[in-house]
Amino acid sequence: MSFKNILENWSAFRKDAEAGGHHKYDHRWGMAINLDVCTGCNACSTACYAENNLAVVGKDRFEKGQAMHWMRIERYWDDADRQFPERGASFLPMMCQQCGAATCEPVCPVAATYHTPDGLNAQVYNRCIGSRYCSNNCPFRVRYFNFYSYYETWAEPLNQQLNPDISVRDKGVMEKCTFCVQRIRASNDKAKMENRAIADGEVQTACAQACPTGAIVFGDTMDPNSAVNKLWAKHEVKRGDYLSKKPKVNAEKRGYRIFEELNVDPSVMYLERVREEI
Amino acid sequence: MSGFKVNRRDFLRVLGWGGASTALVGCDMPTTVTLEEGKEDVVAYFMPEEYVIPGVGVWYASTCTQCAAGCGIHGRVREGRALKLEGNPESVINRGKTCMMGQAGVQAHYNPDRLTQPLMREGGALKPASWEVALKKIAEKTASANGDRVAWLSGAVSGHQAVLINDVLNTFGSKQHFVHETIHASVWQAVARDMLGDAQPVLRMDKAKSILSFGADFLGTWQSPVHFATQYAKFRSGKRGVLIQVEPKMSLTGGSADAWVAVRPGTEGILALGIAQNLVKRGWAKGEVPAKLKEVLAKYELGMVANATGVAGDRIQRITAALKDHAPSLVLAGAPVEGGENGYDAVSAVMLLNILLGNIGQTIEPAAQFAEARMQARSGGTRGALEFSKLAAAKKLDVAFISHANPVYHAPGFMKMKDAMANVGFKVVMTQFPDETAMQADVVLPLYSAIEDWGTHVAAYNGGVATLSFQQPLMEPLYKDTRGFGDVALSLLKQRKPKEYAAFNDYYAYLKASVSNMPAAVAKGDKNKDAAWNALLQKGVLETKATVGKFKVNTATVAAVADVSADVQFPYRLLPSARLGLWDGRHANSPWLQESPDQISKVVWGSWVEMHPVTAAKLGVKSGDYVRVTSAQGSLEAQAYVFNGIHPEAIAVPLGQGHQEYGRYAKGLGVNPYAILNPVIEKKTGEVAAYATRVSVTKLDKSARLVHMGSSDTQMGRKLVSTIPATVYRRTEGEA
Amino acid sequence: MAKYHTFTLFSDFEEAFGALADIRVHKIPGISIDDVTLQSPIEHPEIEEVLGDRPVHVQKFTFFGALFGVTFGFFFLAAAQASFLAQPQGGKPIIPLPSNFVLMYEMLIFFGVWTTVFAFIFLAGLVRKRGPIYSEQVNVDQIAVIIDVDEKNLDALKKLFTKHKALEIREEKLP
Amino acid sequence: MHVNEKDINEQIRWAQINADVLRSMENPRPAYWVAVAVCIAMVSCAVLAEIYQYNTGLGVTNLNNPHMWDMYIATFVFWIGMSHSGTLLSAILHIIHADWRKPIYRFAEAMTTFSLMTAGFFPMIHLGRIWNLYWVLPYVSDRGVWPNFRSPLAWDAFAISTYLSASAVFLFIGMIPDLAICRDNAKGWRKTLYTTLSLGWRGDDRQWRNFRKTYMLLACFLIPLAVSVHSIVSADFAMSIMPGWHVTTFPPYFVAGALYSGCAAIITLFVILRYFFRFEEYMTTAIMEKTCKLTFAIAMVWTYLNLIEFASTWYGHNIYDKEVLIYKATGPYAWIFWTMIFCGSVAPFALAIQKWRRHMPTMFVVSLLLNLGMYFERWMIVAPTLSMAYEPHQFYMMYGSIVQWAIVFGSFGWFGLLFLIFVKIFPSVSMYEVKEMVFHRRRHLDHETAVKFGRRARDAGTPATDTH
Repeated sequence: MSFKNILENWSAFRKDAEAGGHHKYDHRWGMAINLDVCTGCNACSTACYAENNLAVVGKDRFEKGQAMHWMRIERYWDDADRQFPERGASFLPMMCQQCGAATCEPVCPVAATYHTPDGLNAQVYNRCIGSRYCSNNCPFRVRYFNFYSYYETWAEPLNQQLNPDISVRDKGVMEKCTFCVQRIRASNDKAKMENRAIADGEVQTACAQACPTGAIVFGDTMDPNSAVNKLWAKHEVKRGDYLSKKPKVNAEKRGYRIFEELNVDPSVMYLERVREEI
Repeated sequence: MSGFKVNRRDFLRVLGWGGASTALVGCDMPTTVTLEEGKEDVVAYFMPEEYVIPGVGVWYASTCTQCAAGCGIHGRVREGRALKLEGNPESVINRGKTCMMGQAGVQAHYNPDRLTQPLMREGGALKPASWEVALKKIAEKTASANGDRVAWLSGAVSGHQAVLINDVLNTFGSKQHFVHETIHASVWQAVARDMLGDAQPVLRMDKAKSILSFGADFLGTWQSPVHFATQYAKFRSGKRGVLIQVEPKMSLTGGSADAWVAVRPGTEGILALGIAQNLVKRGWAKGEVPAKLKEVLAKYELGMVANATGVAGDRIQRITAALKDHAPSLVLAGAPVEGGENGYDAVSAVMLLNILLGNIGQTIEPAAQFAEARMQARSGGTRGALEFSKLAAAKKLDVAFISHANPVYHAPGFMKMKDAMANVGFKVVMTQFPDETAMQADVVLPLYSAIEDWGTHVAAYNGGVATLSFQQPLMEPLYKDTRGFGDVALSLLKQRKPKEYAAFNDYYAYLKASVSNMPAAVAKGDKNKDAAWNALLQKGVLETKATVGKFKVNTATVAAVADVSADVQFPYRLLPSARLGLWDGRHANSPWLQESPDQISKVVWGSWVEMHPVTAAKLGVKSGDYVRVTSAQGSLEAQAYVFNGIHPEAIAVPLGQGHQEYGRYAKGLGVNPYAILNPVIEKKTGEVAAYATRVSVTKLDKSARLVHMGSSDTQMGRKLVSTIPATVYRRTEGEA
Repeated sequence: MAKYHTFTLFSDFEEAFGALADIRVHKIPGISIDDVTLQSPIEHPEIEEVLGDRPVHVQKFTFFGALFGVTFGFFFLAAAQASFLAQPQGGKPIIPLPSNFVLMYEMLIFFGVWTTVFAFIFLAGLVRKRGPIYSEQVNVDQIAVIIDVDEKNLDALKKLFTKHKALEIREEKLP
Repeated sequence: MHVNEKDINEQIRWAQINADVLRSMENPRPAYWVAVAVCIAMVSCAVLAEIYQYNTGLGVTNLNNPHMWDMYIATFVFWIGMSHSGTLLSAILHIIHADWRKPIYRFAEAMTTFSLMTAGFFPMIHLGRIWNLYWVLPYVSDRGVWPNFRSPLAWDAFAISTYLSASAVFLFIGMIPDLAICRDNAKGWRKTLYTTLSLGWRGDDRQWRNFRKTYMLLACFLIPLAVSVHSIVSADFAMSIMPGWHVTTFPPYFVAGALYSGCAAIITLFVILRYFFRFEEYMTTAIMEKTCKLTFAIAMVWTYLNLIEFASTWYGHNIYDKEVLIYKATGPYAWIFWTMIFCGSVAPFALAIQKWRRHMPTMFVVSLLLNLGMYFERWMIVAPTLSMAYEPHQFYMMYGSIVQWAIVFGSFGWFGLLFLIFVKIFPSVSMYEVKEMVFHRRRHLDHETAVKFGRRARDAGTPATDTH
């Protein structure tokens, strides 16, 4: 350590929210989820279980509220007061929004969750001591805690299905959606080996890959040609500070980010659900 | 890892295609583990084969068998273990997509409750036995059997498996192959055959601008959900199509509807005729309307229809108008309509709408049938089980082979399948799990999982492109004492006709020979059969020559639809609703699918009884209370789920639970509505009218928290799922 | 000439102060008030009237301790945050001053307290060898005056103390 | 009626003071051993529960996804709050020369230290991986990994360790002269103990001078420290973005609540010690009255801050905050909320009634009520926000399991145990300060001596406000 280092980089170290914090992003992975074609079929959720070694908690623990679905489909009734829900149900795929100014990060006493150069909220399982403050401070409530040693519940030979690319979490550790970081890293390395940039669509999260209606689009929002970036641009959703941002040119564009007013800068854009008047 | 063995030679054989298939999938490079006699041979990693890269996965193409839709899949294999299934982009059916059941395919494979060795009944109990003994026993028992005293009951099968079943039966001179599927579209197919001259018309949702679906849960459980989902995505894009769902209980598809219309259960057909009448009256009907038809429609004017169906007259008019404005349209009928006692007539009425709206040839196209008739899909409904049970009960069966099916669980209670099977002389059950049917067998032959087995599949609904899709092992079998279905069938054949089948020492050889000799297969590509064969396995699907039919439209069969009778003792109609996930109950042993909530009610790990708040108020029931649902056939008890997505006259109990056997995850969980179905048979098709049972509901003084996902049913003023009217959508991006 | 270590007990505080007042005004030549040590069961701010202002230096240590605490705090935190593994967090600086101030404040107090304590133990002359004569009464209700005097002044001193109703006077020849 | 009486009898003999206090440290009666046994039993409950939780995982506490914190944190805040009383009595009242504090501040300080030692357990117990606890401390790691100094939880670690050491030192320094007295009267192991601890104190004028200055300096440090500590504890909540937690008034609110529960606890222990050690001479009803008045004042401050919070939420028109507030008052936790309001804002009026506050048993009961209210307050801060925040899908209402109850229960046993040991090893009443008190009051009373020695008003020990 050297104070010289600190003094030299002082300005960099002091770069704050308006300047996007201390970051030189090389990617910013993001999503666009089209709620108009999301049918709430749960394919994404199950794909997530298969990809990320999620624990099945069983009926009693589910009842206690200790279930571990990183990707969950929330179902709301907008016509609960009418005689019939005549506009169907409202389905919302909800996973970690990988916020640009995540509220979970600063509160972790041991910095087990931090911001990666490709714009993800990394959760370092090995560093986590389970204070669970991050979950308390997450407006989306998408962080899941290992209340038990769930790996003990994988009956032989179910455990042979576990994905060796990522760890199986032990009790006392917080976990959450990682945007399938193991896939991102794999493609990263591959691209490096062939020294080229990652092509758009080369990395697919498990949920995006499974989604039968293609409602979930995943990609690098910094890559101007990526499908996801085009969608963000088309629907006039910009990253960054809510307050300093200009309003949409066309307010009717469908893109929005949930709890935008909290200014956490989520990496997931949702497209409004459309309904015909019959 | 201790569970499974790798026979090195076999594995290298697999790797041959693996190496090639990666070129296609373009994801990873091949790898392997070397396991000798189940002991991990660590040395192998010090001196790996030149193609081995530890820690890198290989993708193999195969076919999903979680339901009968026949989606193409890619399976990721690493260190010799199948880890993850994804859709195969080459497959016309699912275009690289999968549903939740497909994702859970690996759990059917790694399920801890699989059968690991043959069982034989000795002194009333099933005892472990070796394959030799088991097959010898079968040989003895079947030696004398012949003719129609031999039957084979299976689920929907196709491809070479169907051929083999057929051949086995032929050796007995039997024609009795019964196909039993709880979730089916048989009535729809029958009607399509009679009115269009094509049992399996292609439905072009991507072309349609509006879809009127009478309870057809095409996003969930109807025919080919993933295929329809991919089509639905196109349907919703660009000039966004309009989806109107008419059904007594909200299905997954209903959840996505622009307009969800609750109709009095059993009267969908009347509503269809009402709309038809409205079309004709307003002169919107395309083409010439026969006089006879006019007569039929005459009495279905708005007022009468509104009374019968509970759908307001102006609503019916708006729906009619919507269909006209958003042409071309597409009108579908699903389980609730097909399952009525008047199912055939009701579906005919629905099909009539397609004709009147001029959808035939527009959004409904003739099927392109797979050229090889023997390999076409044998899809059936509940009729198969019904006939089988009748024969069995009448002691008309000496030998019964049962595969790909679990009739003792799936058959409606009134068939008394268990007792019926007791009257069958000798029962051979080929299955993967210790299910209810296996428990009744004399010999149980444990099969490979879909991930270990060979096979070919021809989808019943192929989306207009005739393909043969290949199922190949993603990994070596977990249990050495299990065998592939094809191999078993072959050995049965060898027992009967040793000479003809001597050439094939296993199903793989049989398949390769048979496929390589198929004209279409070798038509393209080089003449080297091995290369062509390997190319096929890389691709996973084979486009074949198709016989495209022509429509012969006929409205003569359209008749008046009988109204449903009211009943004082049993005031409600029972809807045994199917659900994507547990399906008909075959996936109840998958922890993932049990824990993955029902899409509409969000309930997990159990059964529930859906009812409308009005009904609930009448009964003094709130969500979580236990209720008893009683029909003439019996009763069941479960917790109530009260929500307004169901018609007040209907009571819905989902399929999938209520297993007596079937392993630790399924056993003793929930109830099976099929147990209390009334013996109502749809006259014209002979299918069980599953939605025609009337029940009464009584509240039990027992209540508990209904275990479900999520708390608030409303968004509580937050902007979580925001909805905009389609007019706005059209302004901004509709033209895109 | 021999020196004596005297230890005189009073029960009446006023008399004791009286005696000291006399010493202060040099009633006995050769004995200065600065030689006097007073032992008492309680704290007597007012005796500075007679003993004179004797300085206390604890607060200086406190000051520098606190100063060290806050500066050390700043550099320690900054160094930890920036010179080792940086902990980038979305939209946040690596060295966030506002939250560091909190900890600097805590460190200020922490070091301030401890330097004070050690300074006290050192300056109050605790944990070191004490004079031989001691009476437990000074911890109950009596007050003791301790002076080292030359032999020649001993008697005068005793007289003075007895005049001021000293309870007992102990003396000891110093080597 | 208005009773005008002395805080303490100035004519009391000093030897008597020594005798009384030293007696309280000797030959414990059977009741004492029973108390010790009970405390040990309570602690062992907690130990068993913790072992079970450690082996099984935190799931046994009924915590769940929205509800990650519960009674552990509430109890932590509660004990931290309890610790503020000692600081208040000894430090604040010391620098404002309120000398009536002298007979009772010692056990109050002990309470501070011990409740901190109790509070410290809870952040550890509630951790998912308690065996990695030390990662919160800024030790030099070979991997160059440091705790996250942004996190209020890391601040807690700093603040609590500072506060614990500082208050322990404050307690010790203040006790040195008394330890010397003990040394002079002790035999056997106690002799060695006191000889070591008293650091060779003899009461030289030099020692006294430095002592006075040091004590004053420590007091001056302790007050801002105490305030900062509870502000930091409040930051655990206020620093988050959760409705019902992200409240600007939390720091003063917490500090007020802390002083409040602390004073209530002092009243409780006051009554107990006075009864069991027959300290009627020192812990007089007059002092009790002053303590009660102080407590009442703080209670009103707390109530006021409560209303401020409600009002600012109500008129702030933040839908989320409002929901939580309404949920607190009407939701499933309403009974706890209203009990809190009653115990916290209504019950203290008992302190305003002179007849009652002179009646020890009543005060005992009331003080327990107040602390109950304060415990509920802490819990009401933690739980409802978690069960209801932004994401309606994840609203969930729960109560802690028996495991949580056992550990919380045991913490009271632990505190009791420490306190029981303390009163038998250390003087729970400050002898030398009581002497000072009576000495200065006596001299204050007879005028001519004052004139004779030209005392000035600035002299320490003369109560500036002491006119009655």
